[in-house]
Amino acid sequence: MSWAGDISSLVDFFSTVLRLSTPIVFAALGGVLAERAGVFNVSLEGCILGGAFGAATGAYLLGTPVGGLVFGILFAFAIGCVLAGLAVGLGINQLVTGIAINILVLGLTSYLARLILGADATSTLPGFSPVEIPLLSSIPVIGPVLFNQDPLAYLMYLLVPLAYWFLYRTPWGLNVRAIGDYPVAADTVGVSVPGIRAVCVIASCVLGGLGGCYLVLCQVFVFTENMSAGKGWIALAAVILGRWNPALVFVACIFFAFSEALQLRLQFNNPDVPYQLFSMVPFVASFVALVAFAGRVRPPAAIGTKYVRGGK
Amino acid sequence: MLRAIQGIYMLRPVWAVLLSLLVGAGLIAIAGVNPGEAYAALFGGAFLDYYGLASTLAKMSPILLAGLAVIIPLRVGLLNIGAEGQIYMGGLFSSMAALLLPEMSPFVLVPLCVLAGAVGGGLWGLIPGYLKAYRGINEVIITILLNFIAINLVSYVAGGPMMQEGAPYPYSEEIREGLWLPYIMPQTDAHLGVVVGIALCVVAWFVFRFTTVGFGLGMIGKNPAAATYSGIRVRRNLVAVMFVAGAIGGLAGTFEVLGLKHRLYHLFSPGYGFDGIVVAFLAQLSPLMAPVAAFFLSGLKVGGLIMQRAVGLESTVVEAIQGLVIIFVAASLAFRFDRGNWRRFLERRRLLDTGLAGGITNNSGGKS
Amino acid sequence: MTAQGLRLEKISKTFGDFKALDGVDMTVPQGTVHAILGENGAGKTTLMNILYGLYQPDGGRILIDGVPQRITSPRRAMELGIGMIHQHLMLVETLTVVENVVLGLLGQGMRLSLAEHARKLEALAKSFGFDIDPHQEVWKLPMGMRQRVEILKVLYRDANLIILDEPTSVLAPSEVEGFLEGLRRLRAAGKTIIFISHKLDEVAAVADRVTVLRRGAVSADLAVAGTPPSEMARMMVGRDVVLTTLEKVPSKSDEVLVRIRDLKARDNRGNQALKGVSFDIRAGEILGVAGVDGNGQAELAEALTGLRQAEDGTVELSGEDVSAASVYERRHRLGISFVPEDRHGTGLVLDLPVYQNAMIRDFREAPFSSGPMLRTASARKVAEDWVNRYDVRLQSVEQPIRFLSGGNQQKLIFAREVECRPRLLVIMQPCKGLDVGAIEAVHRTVLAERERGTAILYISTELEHILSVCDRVAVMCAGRITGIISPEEATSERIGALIGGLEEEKVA
Amino acid sequence: AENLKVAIVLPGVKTDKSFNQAGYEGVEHAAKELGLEFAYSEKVAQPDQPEALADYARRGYSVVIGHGGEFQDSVAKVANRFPDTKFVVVNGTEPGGNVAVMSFDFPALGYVMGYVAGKVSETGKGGYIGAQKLKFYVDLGNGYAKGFKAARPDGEVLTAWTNDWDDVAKGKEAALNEISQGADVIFPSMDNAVVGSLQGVKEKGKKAIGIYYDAISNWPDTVIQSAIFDMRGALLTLLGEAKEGKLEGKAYIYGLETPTAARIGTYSAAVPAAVQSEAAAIIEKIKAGEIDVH
Ligand SMILES: Nc1ncnc2c1ncn2[C@@H]1O[C@H](COP(=O)(O)OP(=O)(O)OP(=O)(O)O)[C@@H](O)[C@H]1O
Ligand SMILES: Nc1ncnc2c1ncn2[C@@H]1O[C@H](COP(=O)(O)OP(=O)(O)OP(=O)(O)O)[C@@H](O)[C@H]1O
Ligand SMILES: [Mg+2]
Ligand SMILES: [Mg+2]
Repeated sequence: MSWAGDISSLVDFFSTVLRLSTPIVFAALGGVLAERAGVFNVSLEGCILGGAFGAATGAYLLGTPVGGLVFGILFAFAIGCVLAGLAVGLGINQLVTGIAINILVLGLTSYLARLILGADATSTLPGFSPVEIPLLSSIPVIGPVLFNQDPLAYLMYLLVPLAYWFLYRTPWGLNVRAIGDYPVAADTVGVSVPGIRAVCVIASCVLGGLGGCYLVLCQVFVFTENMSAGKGWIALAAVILGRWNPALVFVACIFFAFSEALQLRLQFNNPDVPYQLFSMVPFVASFVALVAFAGRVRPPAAIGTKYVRGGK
Repeated sequence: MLRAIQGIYMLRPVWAVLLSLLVGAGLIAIAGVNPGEAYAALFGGAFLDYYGLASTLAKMSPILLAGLAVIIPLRVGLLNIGAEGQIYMGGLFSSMAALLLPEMSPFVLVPLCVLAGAVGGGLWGLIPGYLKAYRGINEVIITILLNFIAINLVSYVAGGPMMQEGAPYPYSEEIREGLWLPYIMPQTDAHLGVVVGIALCVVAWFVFRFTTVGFGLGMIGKNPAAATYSGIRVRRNLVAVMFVAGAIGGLAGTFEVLGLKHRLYHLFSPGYGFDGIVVAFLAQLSPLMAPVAAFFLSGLKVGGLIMQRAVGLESTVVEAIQGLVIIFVAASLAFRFDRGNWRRFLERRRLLDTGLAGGITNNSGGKS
Repeated sequence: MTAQGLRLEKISKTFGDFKALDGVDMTVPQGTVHAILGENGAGKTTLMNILYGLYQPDGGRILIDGVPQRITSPRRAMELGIGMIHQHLMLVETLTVVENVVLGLLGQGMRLSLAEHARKLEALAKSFGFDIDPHQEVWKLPMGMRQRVEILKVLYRDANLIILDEPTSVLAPSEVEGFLEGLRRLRAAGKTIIFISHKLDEVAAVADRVTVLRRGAVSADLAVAGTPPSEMARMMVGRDVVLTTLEKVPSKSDEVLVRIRDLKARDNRGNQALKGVSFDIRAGEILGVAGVDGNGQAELAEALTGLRQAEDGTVELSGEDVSAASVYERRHRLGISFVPEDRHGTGLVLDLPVYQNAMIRDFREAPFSSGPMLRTASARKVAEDWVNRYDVRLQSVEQPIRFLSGGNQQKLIFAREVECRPRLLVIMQPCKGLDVGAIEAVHRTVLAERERGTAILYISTELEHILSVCDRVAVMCAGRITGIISPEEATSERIGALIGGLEEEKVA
Repeated sequence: AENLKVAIVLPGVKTDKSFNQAGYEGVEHAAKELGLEFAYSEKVAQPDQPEALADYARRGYSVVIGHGGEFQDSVAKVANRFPDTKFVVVNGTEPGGNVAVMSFDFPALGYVMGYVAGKVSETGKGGYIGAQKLKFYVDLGNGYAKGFKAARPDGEVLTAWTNDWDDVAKGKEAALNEISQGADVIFPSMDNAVVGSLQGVKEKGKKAIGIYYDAISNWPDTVIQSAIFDMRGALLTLLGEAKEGKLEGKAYIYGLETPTAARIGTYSAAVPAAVQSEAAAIIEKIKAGEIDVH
């Protein structure tokens, strides 16, 4: 293909991949954390949207991207508390809670955005600008793609290994993995199932919120209603495609973003092929990858179920 | 006393709705509208008004069928997030049948179109069913992916090969009137779909409750190892169930096309598949409760739109209230009534009261 | 009041309308081994769960070293120095052995030092005579091995008061010996141990005192020394129990009903678990299969019943090769019945009521259904009849079977698998966790089937049971049958050698 | 006479800074100017559209507007149930009876924008981004491409369809992609997602064409000209006729000859004065029918 030959075009392409994947990676890491603890976090979609709204509001009111980040995290944190209270505390069905929260967040953010941002909604908000890392950024192709990024992208680089380390190398991670699989066993050795689940769910929502923050503060610098546009669902799919393992999930997100970027590219070279067919590419590619490479993938066994102590 | 508590308990979804509306009233008031008026429009409009009720029933058709498409596999242990995609495939296949098959008597052609829609949805359900049963691939991710694929496929067909010449929007030619589903309320959009949906719910209930097939399926859902042990062919049944569920989802799409829009539109389902998940859990996986839950949810959606029109409320408020209501109702249903606990609680109170009356508190329980 | 040790006063607990514990008093002095005996469903586990903070009592109090304590959670119990081995394994199957052991361990800081823990764990295991691989994932382990992990998990925590709820139910005799020796060492080190077991000889061997529970209340509390096991059994059940041999009429038929030749199969991990097994069973004969758990017994049973695809070899029933038959065909046309090892996971659907569990095997046939329709009323009637005849203790056949005690669940499975008049009955670990009364009932059922002319394959790790009911004993080791002998010739040395895989004998 | 009551049914949210917002503000504006009573419903999904139209008709609204081509069919169905109500389909194609359709001369404005873009472009490549291939947006894109080539016979216009009206991130990626292909004047025509495209163009320091309103006010360094399809003007004219009872079942198409409804916006300094006057001449020729923009 013509674009492949040209370095700057290649850099652009991989930058696109990275940009498209970052919010999904954040959300998917959140998904891993919640699902590993046994909670199906369908409300990631709402968390992304809520984070985006919070980021926009914070940046608008305080005038700095850091203010936006703080507000975004707080808003997602609040969503996390609601989800944790309802799905973990009260044990309401996780799917219903998640879907209802999505509806609620969609309504509420739009409502509040109209109230707070109002007429200023179109103007560009303050955001993060890319920070170039000396030396590293001068590596050909990889350098400008990976090391000339905004702070949130660097945060993402950090979070992936951190999540892996947390899950597989710390006692807390062990607790989380045990709870997601067989909560009774964890409970009988004194691990607080609802406590850890709640923490994981809230952290998961905050991660989703970071994805939203990235959208607003690093990518487009405005808030628009329903700007999460299905990314939460894609993150959920990536969690499963990556077998609940942070590193593989990261690869799955990159894979997904890659096919998305590729389909956008391919459109130009083939203007006669209907664009809807290209829109399918990322999904068909994931489907094929799943069928080709996934063996029997076992989700955390206790996912979706409420834990009640006692009973035989 | 116990009976009174039980009575209050039985009505808990009602209390939940009232409570959520109270919270919602705050939002409405901030938006500068009288909440009483707004709610009167919502409920009066959705359930008491002739046209509003018709709208509710028209909306109930896809929501109920999607709900059933989630309930049936869930009782067999599979989570079908893919009702949305199955709806699209149902719509696609049935409209292709209606537009492409040669002219013949509606008595033959209508069932053929419906069948085509069911098969379309069924095949879309068969894929995750097969992959789950024979390849062990998680059905949740497959159904999510298939949703996106189906939506784009319909967009392509409705905006490409089947698009009406010069149409301002991606939709197909109109299906001729002879193939439309009959209306059940004159002068409205309420069509036969909802009746079929309710009938299928009754059938599903009957099968699960009274037949050996249903018993076997229920066993797979509750303990697949035991089902294998009892000689049930688990894999085959999983595939079959996903086909049936997909077919029911396909019917939802079919009826949207043949009953309501009479064309294949792109993006014709605004997330009915996901409403189906909500219905399934609100109905607590009971096919008989599904119509009630679907009626309620459709009423809430239609009422929300009516509320917008009647008192000029923004859609954002309406959406927020819908989210609240669903959360509250789900919360109330999750709340379990334990007779024993209540009885012991009342008993302890009685002991305490008599103890206090007698001047001594000799609580034999002695819990510190 | 004892200053040191544990004291329970007037503990009671109600589940719904059912009084599981009714004013239980018990005293366990520091540094003793205290046994609790009782029928299935007597409330032993419930009492221990209360002590471990899993349940809250409805009344009564718990004193530890003389101080009243509220134990609100297992974490609190651990803080009080209490450790517990649960009757049902509490292992996370996807985690490795060492991960299971360090799960929830306090004072680990931020780093998971698995290698270090694994080393310590191996040393501990060795001191109890257990041989385990700390880095193996639990789902890959056979049941006996898992039970060892469960034991090690508690010992590793260095608890002061150790509760053992049926810790030895699937251990081999040699392992039990090492384990009991370990308990004595713990006692010598000043630990307090509460030991629940249905195996009276174990109790007699290690316990100082015993508390007997009947229907949620204490029926006796006495010193072990000087109390013969038969006396303990009588106090548990409330009547005399036949503990040793049941009288057997000699087998009548010479017809070889089941002929198995060179059967091979792989286990779940794909390892060769059956390496060519051959034997015959005559009509009206009980063939026992002894051996340490995990030597191919489960695969053998599954291959016979069709739940596992055999790789090679033949299974003949009355001369017909049935190797290719489906599970359904084997169960219905060929009359193979199966009492599985894992009654919760395979044999029952715990959420279904008792009468529906009664129809799991034959729900597609009369009297449970006619044509496509279930006949619920007649199923209830059949279930009630079985419940009466097999003495299944329950409140109603509408009760979810989850709430029956293990022995009663087992009796219902037996009723179901036997009432269909099978030709071949495959039984696996039928007495796991059963009290002496229930074991007797199960064995009577097995012998009655033998009487009827059924060929029976009786797989168990309990050598004593096998010797008391079987006509011939096959010993399995590493996927092979190392010998088939008659119970009379079965000296413990001979069996021990066979179990160890030492002796190869001509297949009968 | 009593007040004329007007209702508009919007398929999206009224704050999308684009098509839906324009419709909402158009009706609002016209209602204020003409003293009408008005109501709106936003985010009405396809299955609910017929009922929304019918309900307004039942509630006594004498003009009911379906905002978007997807209402064509619903209106056709509902209209014969309410012969006394006038229905308007924005971007509709089939007028008749009590159904009027209203739209803009998309190709003409597209042509002018394309001409300006072609003159400003340094690379000779323009970019057009649409969400979905709806007739009018295809027309707009074709007009743009034709105008671009008229200004630069060797030029070329890249076209991308994102398949999403509101996904800002995708809008941005589409723009960046076209830019990396060498396009330097981008014309995005989605809803919310336009913002993303403009953002991308701004970052890369390229130029863009605004749509619906004079976008230069928000993007002073980026937007060089805007295709203003002024719903306010258009609806004011249309509803003015309705108020006088003159609304007919025909097509109302507003083009360059009705500048209150369709016109060009403010030029940025990046467009040389010579180009501006050439464009003005082009507009006159189009009005006179001397250029075929289709
Ligand atoms: N023992 C086995 N080892 C490996 N794969 C197996 C085994 N048994 C069955 N399979 C695989 O599982 C699939 C289903 O087998 P089978 O033909 O028995 O299906 P079924 O009868 O529809 O399902 P079931 O027997 O579970 O009710 C086959 O494709 C086969 O590859
Ligand atoms: N969560 C529960 N809900 C209802 N009933 C229960 C529950 N747990 C136990 N039971 C009932 O309480 C009684 C005592 O059960 P428990 O498990 O303590 O018996 P056990 O003495 O340990 O028996 P086994 O020897 O079979 O282990 C049984 O009848 C059982 O059915
Ligand atoms: Mg089979
Ligand atoms: Mg017990």
